[in-house]
Amino acid sequence: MYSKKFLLDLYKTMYTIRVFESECIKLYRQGLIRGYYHPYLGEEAVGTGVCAALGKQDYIVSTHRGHGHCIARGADVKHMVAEVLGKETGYCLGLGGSMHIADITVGNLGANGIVGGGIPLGVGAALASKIRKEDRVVAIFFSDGASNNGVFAESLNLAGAWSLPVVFVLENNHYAVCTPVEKSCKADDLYTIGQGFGIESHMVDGNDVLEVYAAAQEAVAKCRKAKGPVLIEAKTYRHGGHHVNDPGAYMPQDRLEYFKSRDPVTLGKGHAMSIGKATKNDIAKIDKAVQKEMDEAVAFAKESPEMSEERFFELVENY
Amino acid sequence: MYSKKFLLDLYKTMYTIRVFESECIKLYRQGLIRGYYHPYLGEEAVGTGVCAALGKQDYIVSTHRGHGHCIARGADVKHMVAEVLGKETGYCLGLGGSMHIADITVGNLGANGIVGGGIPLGVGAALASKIRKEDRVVAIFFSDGASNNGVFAESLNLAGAWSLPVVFVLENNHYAVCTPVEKSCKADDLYTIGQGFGIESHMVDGNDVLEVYAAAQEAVAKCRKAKGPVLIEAKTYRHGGHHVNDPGAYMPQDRLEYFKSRDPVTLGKGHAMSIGKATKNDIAKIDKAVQKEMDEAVAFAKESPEMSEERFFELVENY
Amino acid sequence: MANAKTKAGRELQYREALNEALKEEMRRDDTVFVMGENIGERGGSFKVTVDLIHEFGADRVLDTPLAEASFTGAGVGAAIAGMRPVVEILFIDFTPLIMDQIANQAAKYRFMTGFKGSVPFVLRTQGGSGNGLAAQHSQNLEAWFCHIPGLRVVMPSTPYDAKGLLKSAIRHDGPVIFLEHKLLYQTKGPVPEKEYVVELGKGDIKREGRDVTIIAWSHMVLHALKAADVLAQEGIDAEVVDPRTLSPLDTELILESVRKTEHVVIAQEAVRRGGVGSDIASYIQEQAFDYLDAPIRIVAGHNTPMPFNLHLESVCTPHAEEIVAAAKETVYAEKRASA
Amino acid sequence: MANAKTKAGRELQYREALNEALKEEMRRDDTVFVMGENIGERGGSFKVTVDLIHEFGADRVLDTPLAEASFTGAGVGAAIAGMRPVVEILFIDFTPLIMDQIANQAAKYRFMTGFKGSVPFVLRTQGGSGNGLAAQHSQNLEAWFCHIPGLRVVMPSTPYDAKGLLKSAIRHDGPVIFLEHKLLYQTKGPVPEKEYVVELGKGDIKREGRDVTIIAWSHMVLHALKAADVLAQEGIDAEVVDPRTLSPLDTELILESVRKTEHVVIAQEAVRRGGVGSDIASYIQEQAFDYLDAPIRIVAGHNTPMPFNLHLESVCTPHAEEIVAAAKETVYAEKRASA
Ligand SMILES: Cc1ncc(C[n+]2csc(CCOP(=O)(O)OP(=O)(O)O)c2C)c(N)n1
Ligand SMILES: Cc1ncc(C[n+]2csc(CCOP(=O)(O)OP(=O)(O)O)c2C)c(N)n1
Ligand SMILES: [Mg+2]
Ligand SMILES: [Mg+2]
Repeated sequence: MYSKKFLLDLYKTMYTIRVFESECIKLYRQGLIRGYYHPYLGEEAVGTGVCAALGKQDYIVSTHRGHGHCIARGADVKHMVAEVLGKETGYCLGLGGSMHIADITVGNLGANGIVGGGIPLGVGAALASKIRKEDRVVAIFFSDGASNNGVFAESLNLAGAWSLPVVFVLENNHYAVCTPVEKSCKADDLYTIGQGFGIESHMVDGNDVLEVYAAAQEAVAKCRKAKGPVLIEAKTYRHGGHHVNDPGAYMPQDRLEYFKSRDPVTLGKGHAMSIGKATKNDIAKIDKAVQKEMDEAVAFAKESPEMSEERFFELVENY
Repeated sequence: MYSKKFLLDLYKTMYTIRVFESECIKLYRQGLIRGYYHPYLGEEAVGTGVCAALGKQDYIVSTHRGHGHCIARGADVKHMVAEVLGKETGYCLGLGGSMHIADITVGNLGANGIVGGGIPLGVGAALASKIRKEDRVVAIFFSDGASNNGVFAESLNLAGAWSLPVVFVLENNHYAVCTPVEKSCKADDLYTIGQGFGIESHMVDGNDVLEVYAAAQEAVAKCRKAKGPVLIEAKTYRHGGHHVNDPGAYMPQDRLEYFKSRDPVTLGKGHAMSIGKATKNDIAKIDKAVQKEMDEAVAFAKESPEMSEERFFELVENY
Repeated sequence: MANAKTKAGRELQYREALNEALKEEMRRDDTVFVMGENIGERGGSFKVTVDLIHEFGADRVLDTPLAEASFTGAGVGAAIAGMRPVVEILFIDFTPLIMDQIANQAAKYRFMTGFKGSVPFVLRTQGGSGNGLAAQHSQNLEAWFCHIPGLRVVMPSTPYDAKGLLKSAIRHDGPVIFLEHKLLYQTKGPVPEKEYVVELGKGDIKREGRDVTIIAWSHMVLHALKAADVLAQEGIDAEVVDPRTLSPLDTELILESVRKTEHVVIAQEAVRRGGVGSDIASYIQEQAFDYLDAPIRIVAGHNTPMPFNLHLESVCTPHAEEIVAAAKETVYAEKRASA
Repeated sequence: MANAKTKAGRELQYREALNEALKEEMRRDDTVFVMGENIGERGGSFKVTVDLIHEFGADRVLDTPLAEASFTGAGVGAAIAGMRPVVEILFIDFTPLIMDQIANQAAKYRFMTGFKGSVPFVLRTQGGSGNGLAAQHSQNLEAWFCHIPGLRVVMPSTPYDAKGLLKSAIRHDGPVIFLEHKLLYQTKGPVPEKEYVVELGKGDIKREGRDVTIIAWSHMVLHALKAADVLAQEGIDAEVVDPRTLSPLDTELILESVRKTEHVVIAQEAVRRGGVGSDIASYIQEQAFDYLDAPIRIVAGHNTPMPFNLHLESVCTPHAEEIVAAAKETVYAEKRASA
């Protein structure tokens, strides 16, 4: 049912995220990236599957762990690397950095340094769509930690009360920093929170891009028919600690192994080859192209200038 | 199973609330009470049934519609009237008023002018009980409007994650000011919100004091065995508008009639007479005593002094 | 002076002027919409939004659930997506619930996105002590908003200013905090029939005078004008300056007045510590140091939560008398000094 | 001077001093407990709570869900019920989420209950710009808390003060906002082995001088001391006053210094508009008007959100150089005036 091209595109997106994070971690370790850096490694299938189900006019709302969403939504890695390096050629002119990366031109309303802070923004974008009778759906990404926060419940309820076209994408990676989800919520699964508010809610394997895609596609279709919102809980797992400097020693080795054995990038490659009949060569070509694009992006970002003080003061005058 | 005395006590409490509100509405109309005044008329069975299930050591957390909770928890109406009149003999020396009435000596942690604002305070009192290994349960009152607020979901989840001895009492009177509950939440009932967070949740007829009592008693018992929290949704209805100055014209006449036909005070009287074999004379004695106490309370409050400026500045020095 | 422009016109209540501003802007621009608690059929607790639902329908006049943080955030998100929402929070006392969405999201979004996003968002709310509403319904929190770069903060004192400034606020491309006062809603004043706006950031001389500058905003302007009348009887000619917008502040207008009168009283309803009055005083002493011959006096609310008891509420809220006393002190202090 | 008392003692890091204060108070009083995000095994992101869980167990060292408003409120409720909670919010930038519980509940509870309830509650958090943490992790919001009657606001600059003040904060019977700085955690200073407390509301002269008073708190004290060294080389003898507690403010200590030096620079990391510096300046000009021969200068953060780019972050944050420049301006302004 899925075409080879489609499956390879999914793979390419996931692999791009994988390479982006790996390269940036190196840059971080070299001291070239400052501040916090939260890699999306291990969660690539969620952002990729959801964004594949969206149309051009749609919006996404991202999180502090947002590079994957940004790439899946079609950002140019050149401007992403530049941003995390604080360069003027970055998406936010180097003023935002990793935690605030946004690309409004393609409908990515941005990452957020406040966990949960973006959720109501997404609800508002959906409200705008409804008022203007446009056909835009908003996919709001957030994780288990954010699901403890009141702003999530409020937003869910608000979207429900107003039947807004929102797909709530709960990326349950089982941790908020080092706090395991079992310690922060009594419910066995988190999608039941949506049900409690009367909202259609599903759970999927967040490491399988096709499962995520199928659920997202259905949810998006419902939203377009004014049958939203829909909540999707995607179970997944980080491949490392909370941020680059966190070794994640608290993550039980066997669970980590389990999730790594179901690595979303590898699974996606498998789908492309088994369902899409892609060849090793197809994959190798993609891998090479992705790596090249990334190398170029890093070079571009490194060479890019920082914003001058003059330009800065010009910009912020009367802010 | 319920003794005559017990049933008459319940009736007496409910009738006291009824008389208190009725007399204070008169005082309000005379211009003697200022600010907002939110009567508990029609909801008497909820506070009464819940408080009857609590022990002396337990706490309650009240709301802006808090006179009923306060009375049910054993307050002296003298100091209540004095408070809503702004007199120094009031529970809060006249500094709090209706929206802040509290009686900490009997474990009423107070009303709140911020809808939902008291919910986490109650969770904290329960946490204190758990840390000190005391046997205190906290009953937190709030209504459907507050259930839209994030602080409710957060608190519910927190109490769940920590297995705190909290009974969440959702007084669903179907309105937040004039906004009907159907417009503010997609779920048919509100107790399902608790279930979504993995918390034991029930629904009861909030106009029947015995139904409320039974559910509360069971919930309190669970909390004492560290099996809390428990959420109880009690369906009820105001007998008038949101506050004294709101005629409540938006409340459909037939629904109001229906709920008035199931008036909690009348139902409670019926229970005392049918189950408890109380006589008309028993009831009449109570009615008379309640009215007398109230008349005395009004006289006391009217005669009481206001706080002097001197005393005030003394008190607030270094606040 | 605004009043000069509008004499002989019709009079409207402050709340009617606001209502008219909303209607006009909603007609002019269909991206403008309003939301808040019970603002539809009920028209809001202070009746600012009456009838809007009949003209513009429930799609553009939204009654919200009791979820301040997220409906405010939804307003911010709608603004980012190209709408011009006007969100009502019933009491400024409830804004502590929405400060993340205001201070971290709305105020910073444009900056954080490298000036690519914009947030044409208006928050309307009201504050101040009134009629026994006690500690959680009587606050003045404008200082919080002024401290956050990226926000405009507006506090009109007259129906004329209220209408003109609300229209400007709605047309402004960034977030504007529009603060009304519960005791002003029923006050009346001239409002021309003809379309007009009042520019953000421009103060207004509400009364000209030579001897002392009284700086006041929102409801305190009324007390300041009363004080000026009393002072006039004693031969002190007070100038009443109403900044109208607190951020950005019309420092030019203020400094001009101060250079003329050389005496300053600032009257704010908010408590003294951390109030906007301190800010204004600190600018004046910095910029007009050599003009001042007596300290700037700040008349402000008493440093406590607001008591419920009516008399004590009044004791905690500044009135014309305190302004008069402060003005006399500063003027006579100087007289003594020069004597 | 605090330093004088402690010379020749051991040195601790600021974070170690805080950790020790928590341990000592938790040992002394078993109603004291701590809660926050990842403060147990992980010991908190800034390592202030390390090891507490091993000594005091998970009942008194609580890792919370990511629900700032309600776990803060739970702290307030526990305090009302007789405990002495110390709640950690990871960044002051997240306090906009908890302001209802702080400003409307904790700060007002005692007052609203007619002085019958009490709220012995400490909120620990940290602010300031650091190392490229950008707009939502670099703010200084002490002014918000100072504006709310009922709160004590503490901002220690040294390990000695941090420990002594945290102990006092925990013992205080009302809510205390205890504000740390991300760049101070690893700074070292003398901390006696012997038990001591630093009283709330008492400032400290961090360096004595005759020519100009530099008022600074938290991390800015370090810049002020550096500035004083530079000024000394130019023959200007600066006194550095650290209020330590911003509310209540030790106005006596400040005024005494001002009366001596007659020149004032206030250095705050927060943005200028609405900052505590304005407040302090407004008091000084009111109380010591006749002592001032030049305007009080306020050195403050640039009026924007914090940029991510490191160089621009530094540009937006005040340093010793700006303090030096301001001090020279005020001193020379006076010299010019008297010449
Ligand atoms: C409101 C808020 N609280 C706390 C933090 C600090 N913090 C940053 S990420 C994080 C964990 C978030 O967990 P989760 O929502 O599960 O997202 P994940 O990191 O798993 O993607 C925390 C506590 C924050 N940035 N914002
Ligand atoms: C946070 C907050 N938002 C709004 C209000 C204004 N207000 C006071 S009572 C009320 C309705 C509350 O509805 P509900 O929780 O159902 O309580 P009920 O009045 O039905 O008892 C509103 C909106 C408030 N006091 N606090
Ligand atoms: Mg997570
Ligand atoms: Mg209700």
